[in-house]
Amino acid sequence: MTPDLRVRLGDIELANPIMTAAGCAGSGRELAQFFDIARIGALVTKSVMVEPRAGRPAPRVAETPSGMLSAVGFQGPGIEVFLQRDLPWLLSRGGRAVVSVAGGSPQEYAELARRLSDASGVTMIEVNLSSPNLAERGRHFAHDAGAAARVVNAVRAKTRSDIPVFAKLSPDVPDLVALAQECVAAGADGLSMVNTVRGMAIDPVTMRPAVAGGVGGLSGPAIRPIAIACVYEVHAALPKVPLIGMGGVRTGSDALEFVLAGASAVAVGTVIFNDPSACVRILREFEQALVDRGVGRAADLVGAAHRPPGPRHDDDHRGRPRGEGR
Amino acid sequence: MTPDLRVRLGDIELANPIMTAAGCAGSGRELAQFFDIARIGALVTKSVMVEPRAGRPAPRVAETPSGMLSAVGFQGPGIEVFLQRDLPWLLSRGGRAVVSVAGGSPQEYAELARRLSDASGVTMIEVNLSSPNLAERGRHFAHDAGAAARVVNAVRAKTRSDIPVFAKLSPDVPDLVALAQECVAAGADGLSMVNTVRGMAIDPVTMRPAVAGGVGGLSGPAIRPIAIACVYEVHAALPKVPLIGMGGVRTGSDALEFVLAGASAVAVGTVIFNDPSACVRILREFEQALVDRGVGRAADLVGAAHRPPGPRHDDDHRGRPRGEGR
Amino acid sequence: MSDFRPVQMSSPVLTVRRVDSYHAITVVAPGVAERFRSGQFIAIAVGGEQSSMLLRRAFAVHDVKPDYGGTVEFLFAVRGKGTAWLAERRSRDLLDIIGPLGKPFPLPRDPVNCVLVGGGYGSAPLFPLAQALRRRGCRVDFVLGAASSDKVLGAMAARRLAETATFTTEDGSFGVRGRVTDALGQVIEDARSDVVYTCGPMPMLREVTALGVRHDIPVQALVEETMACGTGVCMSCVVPVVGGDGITRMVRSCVDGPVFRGERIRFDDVGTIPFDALGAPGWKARTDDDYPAREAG
Amino acid sequence: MSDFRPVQMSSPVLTVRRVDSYHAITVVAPGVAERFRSGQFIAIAVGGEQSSMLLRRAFAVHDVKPDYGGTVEFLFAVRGKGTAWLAERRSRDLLDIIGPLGKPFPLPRDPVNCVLVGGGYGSAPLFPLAQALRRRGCRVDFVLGAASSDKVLGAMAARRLAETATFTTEDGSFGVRGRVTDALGQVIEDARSDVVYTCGPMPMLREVTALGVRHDIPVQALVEETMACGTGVCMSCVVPVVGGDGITRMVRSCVDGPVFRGERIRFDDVGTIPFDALGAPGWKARTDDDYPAREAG
Ligand SMILES: Cc1cc2nc3c(=O)[nH]c(=O)nc-3n(C[C@H](O)[C@H](O)[C@H](O)COP(=O)(O)OP(=O)(O)OC[C@H]3O[C@@H](n4cnc5c(N)ncnc54)[C@H](O)[C@@H]3O)c2cc1C
Ligand SMILES: Cc1cc2nc3c(=O)[nH]c(=O)nc-3n(C[C@H](O)[C@H](O)[C@H](O)COP(=O)(O)OP(=O)(O)OC[C@H]3O[C@@H](n4cnc5c(N)ncnc54)[C@H](O)[C@@H]3O)c2cc1C
Ligand SMILES: Cc1cc2nc3c(=O)[nH]c(=O)nc-3n(C[C@H](O)[C@H](O)[C@H](O)COP(=O)(O)O)c2cc1C
Ligand SMILES: Cc1cc2nc3c(=O)[nH]c(=O)nc-3n(C[C@H](O)[C@H](O)[C@H](O)COP(=O)(O)O)c2cc1C
Ligand code: FES
Ligand code: FES
Repeated sequence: MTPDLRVRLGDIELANPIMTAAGCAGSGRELAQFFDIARIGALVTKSVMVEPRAGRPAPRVAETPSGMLSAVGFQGPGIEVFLQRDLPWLLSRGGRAVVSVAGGSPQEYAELARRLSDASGVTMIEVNLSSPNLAERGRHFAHDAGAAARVVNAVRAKTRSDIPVFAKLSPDVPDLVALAQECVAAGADGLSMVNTVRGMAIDPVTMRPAVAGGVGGLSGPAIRPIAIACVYEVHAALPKVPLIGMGGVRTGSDALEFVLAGASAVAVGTVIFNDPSACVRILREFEQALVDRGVGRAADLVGAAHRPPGPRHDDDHRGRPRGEGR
Repeated sequence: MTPDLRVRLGDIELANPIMTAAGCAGSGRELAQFFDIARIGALVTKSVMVEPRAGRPAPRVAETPSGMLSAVGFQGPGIEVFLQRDLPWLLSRGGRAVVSVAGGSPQEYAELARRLSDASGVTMIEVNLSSPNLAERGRHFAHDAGAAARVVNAVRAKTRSDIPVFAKLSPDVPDLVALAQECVAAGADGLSMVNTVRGMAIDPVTMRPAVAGGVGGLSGPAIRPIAIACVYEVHAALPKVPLIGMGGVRTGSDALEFVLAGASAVAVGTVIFNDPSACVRILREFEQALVDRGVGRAADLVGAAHRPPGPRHDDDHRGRPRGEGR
Repeated sequence: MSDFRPVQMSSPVLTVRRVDSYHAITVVAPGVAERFRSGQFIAIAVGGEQSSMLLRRAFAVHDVKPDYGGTVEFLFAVRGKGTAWLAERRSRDLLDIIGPLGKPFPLPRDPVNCVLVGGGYGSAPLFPLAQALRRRGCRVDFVLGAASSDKVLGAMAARRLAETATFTTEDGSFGVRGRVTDALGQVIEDARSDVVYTCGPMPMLREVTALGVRHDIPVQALVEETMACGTGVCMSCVVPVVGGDGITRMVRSCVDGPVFRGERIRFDDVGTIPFDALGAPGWKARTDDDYPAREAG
Repeated sequence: MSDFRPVQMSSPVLTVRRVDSYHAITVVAPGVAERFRSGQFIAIAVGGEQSSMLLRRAFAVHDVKPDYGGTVEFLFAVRGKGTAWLAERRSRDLLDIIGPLGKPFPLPRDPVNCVLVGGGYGSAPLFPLAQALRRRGCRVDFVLGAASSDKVLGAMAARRLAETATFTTEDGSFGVRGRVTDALGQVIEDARSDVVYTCGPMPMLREVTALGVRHDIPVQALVEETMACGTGVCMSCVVPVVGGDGITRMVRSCVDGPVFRGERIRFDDVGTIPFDALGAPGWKARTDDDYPAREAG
């Protein structure tokens, strides 16, 4: 029996919970060389801005243990080209398009929302709050619950009512649960977690920061435990709010971990750089994990790790179920 | 020519910058089976508390990509037994003893400081601020700059003047630099950074949190970029304050990264579990790294990554010095 | 004492083979082999220098031979990422191993009757033990169990080494259908066993210990709590054990064990901190007088 | 187009050998071999499934053969953790490779005179190029340089394939003492070269390009900017390149390159965002009219 993989994110339904993470899959064109992008739950685009952006100077990335540091700086063609070239291409291949947006002010976010609402075929808007707030000397919107709420509010106001708006949060904020609550109060239909973690590396040869600009965003399996803690905590505080979990998903079992912690869908980012077919492989492994556990519906597992321990847990205390296979 | 490895931490000098991280080397007895503990800069003990502590239930640890989650809960024998049994043993082997202390109130910390000052042979006291504040429903002292400052103040007041007091900070705080400044203002002679990062894992078999109690501390190479960013930032803000850097040091090159970021000494934690001889291996590799770079004094490299880019950096822009070896 | 301390070494793999449904790896490790006493284990770093897996994996020593200065064999089932990596090793690869670790099985001074009870791969450490006991003139009986016949480890060797060898499988595919404890009582009576040695999953150790108590004979149990370092520094492998002074302590199974008197392990409290354990929340130091002497949990 | 798209495959290692001071690995990779055109590269995952190294390593294809359905050879110097791991591979190990990636060297329609200039392992992609050029009846001359003689790659093959082969070493241990650019001018004149193909470190590409400009012949330069994915999704490998429209863009060297017209690469601005690049801070969309046409950086 094939498990039912459909999941709901607010008012929309995805065929399965596996998505790409923003900025790690372009707009789908490159990955389509390796698999049929219509097969995954959705493709989340690189964050699009109003104007074209050249991004940050190279070196932009550095490898770190089980992770990477990056500072790409939102390089992209701007909303105009995105709507003319990238979105139609993605839709023509049958992809579900979640469009990530980034701006320097609530007004810019609102303009992006308006233009995406005028276009057709956008499944969801993901509001990347880890973008520098021009009015606040470049502090990220995510670091100020008030500013984040204003952005979410502006986007929700300009977005067509049938397009859900998800706010994407970063883990290094003073109080994640409070930020999550503010975003939901401001109209977010759901939350995406997590963006990259602040980090740095020094190149031991040049003796200088390894990525130009010094600080970068840490991503990949290294941060998975941080991301899981965020998803778990926010799901505990806001159990009705749909979450998209991400941060270091490498296997179907990792995706399952996010679902158990409270995510309704799971996005794959950095691991795509290692394995361009990662999303379909992870989807296959995730499905197999459900089969192995005799679980008929993926949706039933969302937040299962929060349930009071059953007899299985009790067993665990007496030496984990590792006796099983003996 | 063998490089001069001596480093200063406030008023004391260590023979070399490599130390153990608190809680990852016991009080030295187990590691002494693998190498001569007198050879490393100092041995930092497991955080000692006033009373004996049973710690947290098992499972206490889980492996994560390039890291681990732990929730040991300060299991230990209490200060009495520590002073009678552990400290004398360590000193008898010629080890430099940095004693980490943890308590539930500033008074408990103060009592520990007093008793350690009465004993002889303590090189330094490291104040572990990631301990639950009993008066604040278990919130860590490190999460509240005021509470942290009260603890540091209490410890400094009761500590013999020739023993430096270092405050150990955790990376997940709202404003690390502000906390660092508060601790220094309260009398800390230096800072140790970083303690573990909040994290969580779900066991995909039991479908429950992998570590009893849910949340644990993430450590190991996975967090190194986070730790480097903390050291770099605090050194930039407080260039005169000596720092002990830690978080995922696995090789001599990693230790060098911390020194370049601004640490005067470097502690090795989780990697000891992988390689009980890690400290001496890292010391050897670190020394070799200095030789390879023609650096005569380790102390000269402290914070070198902050210096304005020289011609070497310029070279870097034109394609890194990777042409060198061709 | 310093002669018994563990060594860390880069050991070449000599052979990799299958034993029943297990993988068996023999490494050349003279320092480990010469120090080894039965019940001790080794801890292996997995995945190489750039591995994302930092924690060592613990394995019982299944056999020690004098060849090449000293070889050590361990057996394992593929369970997770680390054992999957180990299963791919080939001869001449190097393994970073530490051993021998932990306290060995205490051996009886006199030639008494010993019954050795193993579950699954938990049987592995019982084979060098059986040899040591035989050298001391002890009678050895084996009771080995597993879920199914392919998981019963070392049936041939057991028959060769022991007076009697009884096998149990949960699915009845080999020997008696059921668990080791379904057969053990009879063996103890028939063999007039004086002591039980056992290794296997925690629930099995608990049942075997209960049986030993009922027959009034001591049980030496080798526990396998999750370990991260194997050397005593991480504090991850704790089990609540009652000391000679009647006080329960959270002891490290890697250095204070892995072998404990079964009656002293508080099986029902494994995975918890018993309220009366030394240093438990609310625990207060008591004088010896007002602390009730207790011998078993 | 779809026939040219890269494939991802688990390729068995056929042979591992040393070529001069480099390691050479040949893998069986029919899909890659049949699609390959010179100048394209492959990207390899390093360290296995539990590797802590997530980023792929890019390598030029040095040779393609029809054996076993198609084999691909690449050469490398051990530089960091990933190449150290690769150097330890043995035959029959599997490598996860993607290829062929990137845009190939454009080949001349007519049988013109081509000079191929390589620095260190940067010479590797020039050998399949030389063969392709020879098949088209082009004259091929080689100028290969390195720091020392042991790092000059493929001197024998160069002599075999080319009309002339000139070697330079910085320490003078082989051929002309100096850099490739010290010898290149003369070769261009002697051979009446019509086009330069080059690969090597960025500073060398810059000098070679400058020389090409001085001799008024086009330069095709294969750049090696730090890459993380090789497939175009990570945006790490950008280089400022002037387009046909005169606008500078930060282009991905993995998919828009790695081969570019040398004159279009803004070498002096590599590692920066030129102020006039499309989307640079302060950049404003301009009409075609008020944007000065520029052809070279
Ligand atoms: C003293 C002792 C002796 C052992 N002897 C054997 C033996 O002879 N043969 C054998 O097959 N297995 C034995 N085990 C269990 C063996 O250590 C685990 O099967 C192995 O660590 C699993 O590693 P993995 O990477 O496959 O699993 P993972 O689940 O990926 O391991 C993750 C982490 O959990 C720890 N862990 C997981 N399962 C266990 C376990 N059952 N016991 C202890 N730690 C665990 C690992 O050490 C590692 O740190 C023994 C364990 C102990 C403590
Ligand atoms: C198109 C192209 C073709 C190449 N062809 C060859 C070749 O034929 N032979 C050869 O020896 N080398 C070649 N290189 C360079 C090769 O990719 C690096 O030497 C290799 O990635 C270093 O990996 P490492 O793990 O040893 O070093 P590390 O420093 O550990 O690598 C860390 C990260 O930086 C990247 N990186 C480091 N150095 C380079 C570099 N010089 N270029 C690009 N990325 C780098 C790695 O891909 C990795 O993501 C080529 C690079 C490119 C872009
Ligand atoms: C190179 C790179 C570029 C990214 N670009 C974006 C982006 O444009 N918008 C965004 O919301 N997140 C961006 N992210 C963050 C990812 O979407 C994701 O939240 C994060 O990397 C954690 O997931 P991972 O560990 O699976 O990569 C980027 C991450 C990387 C590594
Ligand atoms: C098992 C374990 C126990 C620890 N115990 C303590 C402790 O008692 N006191 C303390 O200040 N830090 C403790 N730490 C934190 C380490 O000292 C160190 O700050 C952190 O692990 C980061 O370094 P690492 O990545 O090298 O381990 C502990 C860490 C681990 C993994
Ligand atoms: S396994 Fe680390 S203390 Fe026992
Ligand atoms: S290497 Fe990733 S885009 Fe070029």
